[in-house]
Amino acid sequence: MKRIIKILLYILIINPLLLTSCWNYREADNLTLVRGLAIDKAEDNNYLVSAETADMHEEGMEGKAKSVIIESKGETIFDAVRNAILVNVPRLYLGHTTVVVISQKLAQEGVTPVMDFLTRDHETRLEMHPVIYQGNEAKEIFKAKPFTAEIISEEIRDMLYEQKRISKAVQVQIYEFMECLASEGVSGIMPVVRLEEIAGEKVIRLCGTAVFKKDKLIGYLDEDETKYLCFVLDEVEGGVLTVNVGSKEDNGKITLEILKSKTKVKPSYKEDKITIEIKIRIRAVLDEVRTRIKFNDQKDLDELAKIAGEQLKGHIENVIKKAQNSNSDIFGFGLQVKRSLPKVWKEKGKDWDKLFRELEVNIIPDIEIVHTGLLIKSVEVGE
Amino acid sequence: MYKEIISQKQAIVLMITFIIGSNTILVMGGKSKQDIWIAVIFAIAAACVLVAVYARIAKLFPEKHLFEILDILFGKVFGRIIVLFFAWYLFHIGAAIVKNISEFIRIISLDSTPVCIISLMTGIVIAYAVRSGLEVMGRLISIIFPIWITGTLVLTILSIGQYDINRLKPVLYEGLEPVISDAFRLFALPFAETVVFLCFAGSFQRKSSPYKIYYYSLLVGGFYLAIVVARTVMMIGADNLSMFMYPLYVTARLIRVGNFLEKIELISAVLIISCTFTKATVYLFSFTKGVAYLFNIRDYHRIAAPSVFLASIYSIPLYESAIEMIKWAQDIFPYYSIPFQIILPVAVWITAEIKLRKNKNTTAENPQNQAM
Amino acid sequence: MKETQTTAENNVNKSVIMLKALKDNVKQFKDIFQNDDTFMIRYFVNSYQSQIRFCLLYLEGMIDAEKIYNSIIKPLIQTNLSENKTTNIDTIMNQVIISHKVEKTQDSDALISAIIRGDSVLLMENCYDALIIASKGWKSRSTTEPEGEKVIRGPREGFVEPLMENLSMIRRRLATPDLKFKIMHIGVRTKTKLGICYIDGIANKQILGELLERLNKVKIDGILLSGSLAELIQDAPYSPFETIGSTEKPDVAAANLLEGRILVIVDGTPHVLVLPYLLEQFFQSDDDYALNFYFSSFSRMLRVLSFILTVTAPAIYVALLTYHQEMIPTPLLMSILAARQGIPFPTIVETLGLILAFEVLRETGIRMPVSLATALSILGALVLGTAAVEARIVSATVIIVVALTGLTGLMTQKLKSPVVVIRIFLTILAGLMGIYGVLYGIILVLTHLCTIRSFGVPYLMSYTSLRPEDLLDTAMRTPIWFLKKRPRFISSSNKIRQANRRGN
Amino acid sequence: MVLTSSLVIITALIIIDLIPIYRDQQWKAFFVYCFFLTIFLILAVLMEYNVKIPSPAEPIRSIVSFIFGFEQS
Repeated sequence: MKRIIKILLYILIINPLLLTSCWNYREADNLTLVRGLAIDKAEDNNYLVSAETADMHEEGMEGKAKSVIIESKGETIFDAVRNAILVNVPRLYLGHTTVVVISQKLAQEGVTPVMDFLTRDHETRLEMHPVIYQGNEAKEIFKAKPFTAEIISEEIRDMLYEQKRISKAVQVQIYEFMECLASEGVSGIMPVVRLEEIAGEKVIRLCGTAVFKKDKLIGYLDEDETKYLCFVLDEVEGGVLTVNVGSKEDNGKITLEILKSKTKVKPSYKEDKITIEIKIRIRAVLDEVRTRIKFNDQKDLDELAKIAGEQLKGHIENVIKKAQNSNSDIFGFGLQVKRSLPKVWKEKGKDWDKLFRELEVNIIPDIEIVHTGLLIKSVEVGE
Repeated sequence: MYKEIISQKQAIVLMITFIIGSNTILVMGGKSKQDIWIAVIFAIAAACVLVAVYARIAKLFPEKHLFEILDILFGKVFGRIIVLFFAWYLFHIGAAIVKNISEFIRIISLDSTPVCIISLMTGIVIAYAVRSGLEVMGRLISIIFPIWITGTLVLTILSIGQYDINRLKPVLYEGLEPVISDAFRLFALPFAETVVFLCFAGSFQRKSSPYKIYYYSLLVGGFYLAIVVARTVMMIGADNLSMFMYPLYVTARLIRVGNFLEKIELISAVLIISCTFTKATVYLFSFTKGVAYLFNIRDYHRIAAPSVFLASIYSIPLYESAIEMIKWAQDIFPYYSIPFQIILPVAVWITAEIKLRKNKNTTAENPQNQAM
Repeated sequence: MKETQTTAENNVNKSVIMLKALKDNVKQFKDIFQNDDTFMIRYFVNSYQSQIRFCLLYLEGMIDAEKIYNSIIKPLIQTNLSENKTTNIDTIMNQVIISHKVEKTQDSDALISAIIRGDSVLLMENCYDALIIASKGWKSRSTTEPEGEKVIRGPREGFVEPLMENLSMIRRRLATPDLKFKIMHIGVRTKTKLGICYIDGIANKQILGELLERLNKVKIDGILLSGSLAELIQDAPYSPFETIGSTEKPDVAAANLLEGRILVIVDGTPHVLVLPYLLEQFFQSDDDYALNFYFSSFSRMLRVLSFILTVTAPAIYVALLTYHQEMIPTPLLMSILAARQGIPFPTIVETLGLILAFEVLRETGIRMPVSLATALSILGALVLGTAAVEARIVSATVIIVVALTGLTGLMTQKLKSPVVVIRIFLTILAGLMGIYGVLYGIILVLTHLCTIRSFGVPYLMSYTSLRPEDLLDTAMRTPIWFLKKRPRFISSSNKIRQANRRGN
Repeated sequence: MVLTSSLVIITALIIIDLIPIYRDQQWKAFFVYCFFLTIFLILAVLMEYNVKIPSPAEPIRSIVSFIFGFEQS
């Protein structure tokens, strides 16, 4: 009896110890920490994936990260990611990826395969930021010289976070883009980066928005247009509004700083026609006056607000025109129609493409200038 | 063997967790898209009717569990046959929930671990809980529940900035039809499953009311589910909801507060698993009780461990893949459960009413049966 | 089991049959205490009646010489017994001996154990009876503040080894005739004295009955420590959790009595057993009731939190670092990675090894003379820790994690045995299945905690009843006037502990 | 893998559960226990050798579709 128990105990205790082989147990130091991915399409229809990894090394008592670029090729994106093992020993670990740079060429062909990979894999994260690279090959982006962070991907992410203050780029995450892809009546957008040369060094610059139709890239908006797009999307959290005043020759410009902006998009249906009404309410302060015109009392400010509103309206109309021309509903007007006028959408939703082209958009800006800064008068130059 | 008793509060908490249970894994998506929360509310309304039958049965036979009731009403032989079928149902669904848990764990992170290890580990935990008996289960759930509630509240509060109420629009875009078909599924999946509780309704505290237990937990659990699906839709949109395999888990992945608090989905995974674990425990507990009753074993704790392990190993070949599992739960399960969730309880109820009325006429007094 | 029976029989064989002749009787005692040099035999004669011979038997070292001199020998020699014609043992007992406790007996067991316990036995010529005269006297430790249960505000008195002194310390605090002491002897050889102490009308009779039943079942050679008795009578003997508590402070003991608990005091141990003992009591401190309730609630929550932390911290660290790297914030992961560069061991081995090293340090710290403590802390913390990090044997993060574990573990000292077991158990599970292993482990531990009972009272009673009033004195410490009722199950009928608010 | 871990569990169960049942002479429980353990073991062996174990999912699916007469979506 005792002997049997001894044998049983042996099986019970020794076996589990032998069984605890690796499975998913992986040492963190056997992983290559990927911070950013750049995805290109090579000539032979294969994918070229460049991963920016953080190589950890210790300097004195503190750890430092160094950016190391690993390139690999494969028939699919995941194949390419795994093929990196051939180049670099530890496998690429995508759990900490923040930015995915997609080349312009690939985006023009369609981003569905990229999106599928990024959402299906359990390692990759849905809150990554997809970015379109305006240029030849996306991997070039990692050749840039970062200013603040050691790692370029982190720099791009920080830039995307920081731009909130100026609202000149959109901040999109994978799942939001996926939602745009899946639902009808809205087209996807992504921020765009490109390399620029400053003082002999290549640096990254955010430059506007990429416009998609379905999953294909069809065009770009520049920074200013992006700002007006943000007004429609109600994503403005700050930034400036320049107003031209006076005559053209005078070239007088007044800058308003936006404190708060709220946009309401309201579609209406009358007499077999869909109209979109956009109400933009902005609270701003007077920040810089580059003109001789004086603002000395409330009436002047009201006047200025009116002018600013008119100009804002004009700019936004231009952006909408541009979108209508390329037939891509980046503003989600269709979705708005579907949400507030489901019956109409059911009838007309099928040919929204056509309707969008001729959509009538009413913009009602309402700008309130809260205060004029520290000066109650404009700077007066003694004449 | 002394009689096990759980208090009314513990029973309510157990049932709430049971209702929420695997629905946190097997969401629910489906045809009704952004109207899914309406489907949940419809399902609650429908379940309210059926639950009245369950509670009535529990009230009519205090201190008796379903198997004994079947015996009293349908006789030794026929009653046992029904018990056999019912035990199979409990075993099957219990195994399926173990499969849910192990597939969930496997897909979200332990992808190269053999699934049998995960299943058997789950089996160990459930077996220990079942073996310790109902009272322990009642106590265990009253510890897990507050933790679970706090966790869920924290997750909800943290994600509140990412809600967009516009994603719930348009309401009833496709009409009522898909909503009702989803409501039918939701009715069968969490709400009507509470029929399992009849297997140990006899252990409810004497002074507690089965009506209270059933309705409290149905309403709290149900509305919680409605809020959860609405929350999920508000966060990721209806299209993403039907695309992702585990939408609830995905929403937790997206939570970000400032630049420092992110990637807290593991908390969500832990909450989901502990909830589903409770459901599996309830099912396999009832199964063990059924088997013990079939073989006239007075002390069901004795055979708890092998019954649970049998279910946990049988869960491995039950479905080929997670997709099949989810499809099965959505398409087949509601129909498969009709005999057990609707026909059987209703039959029991009608027979019981008739028999008791007859008894009343003959013996005129029977304090237990006059309780209602 | 068999062994104890034979020893019991041996004892029975060695008995004294009281005879008439003094010499014969003394000889029998001599036989029993042969080879014992402390056994003293003192013959003496009354100075007036030289034919009345006495013999006093005692063990040297156990008696108070003063008492024997003043109350036994002096009166026996100096009293004029001749005045009394019928001098017998009764007159001596009633009229001569000046002692508070005299007993006449022929029972050999009683006589022998009286000698062993430090009383003296007086034999008289031509008499079948003997007198047991109380003469105990030995030095015991003075009461000091117990090291294990230090308080900021509160009595500094602590229990000492002798049973009776401990009983008196309790009695002094509870001046009620309802306070009952029940004396028992346990251990076939040691015959250790036990005092069972409870308040009649508050303590639960069922628990008391259960306790007596269990004590009667104990058949053992000897009990020297209250801890080993606790192990013999507690529920869930295989559990790492203790279901019988202990305290060294009379005020804590009195408070427990007032809650309806029962004390078992073992002679020779200053640690008084408290039962039924529930998990929440590990997190309560004497100080809580003396300090402001906001502060005590906070520190009580801190204790619960640190218990959770000390049990789970290494497991979660291992799980996160080896299974769920995506969960760690990127900058933190990067610094962990940098620290782990060049470490030869896998994380799990590293963590387990360091936990073990920490336990070694702790154990040495307890067993070591105080004068070496500084040397140990320098050696352990400074030399070993720093050198190990510098030499790249362990990473700095593991050291931080294990140090945190150790620190939080010190907060709930009394729980250290389950803490160590569960901590290692969870860490291994974390290495097996990541955070899911930890979760499963925690559920297993919780289930186990729900299973165990202490004398019929569920171990987690107040946490699991889902009644808000049960949490008033567990998760937090509400002001004392909120605690109107005694804990359920523990006390029997008398539930209300105070009148309305604040002594109205 | 299945077999080894199952064997570990079976051994543990025998030590913890089955021997006490045998001692208490609860024969009904003992036989049910052994019966379940045997099925458990058989399943484990079959799985170890990659034998396909019939799942009730498919038959139930066909029965349900037969009774309610709907097409698979």
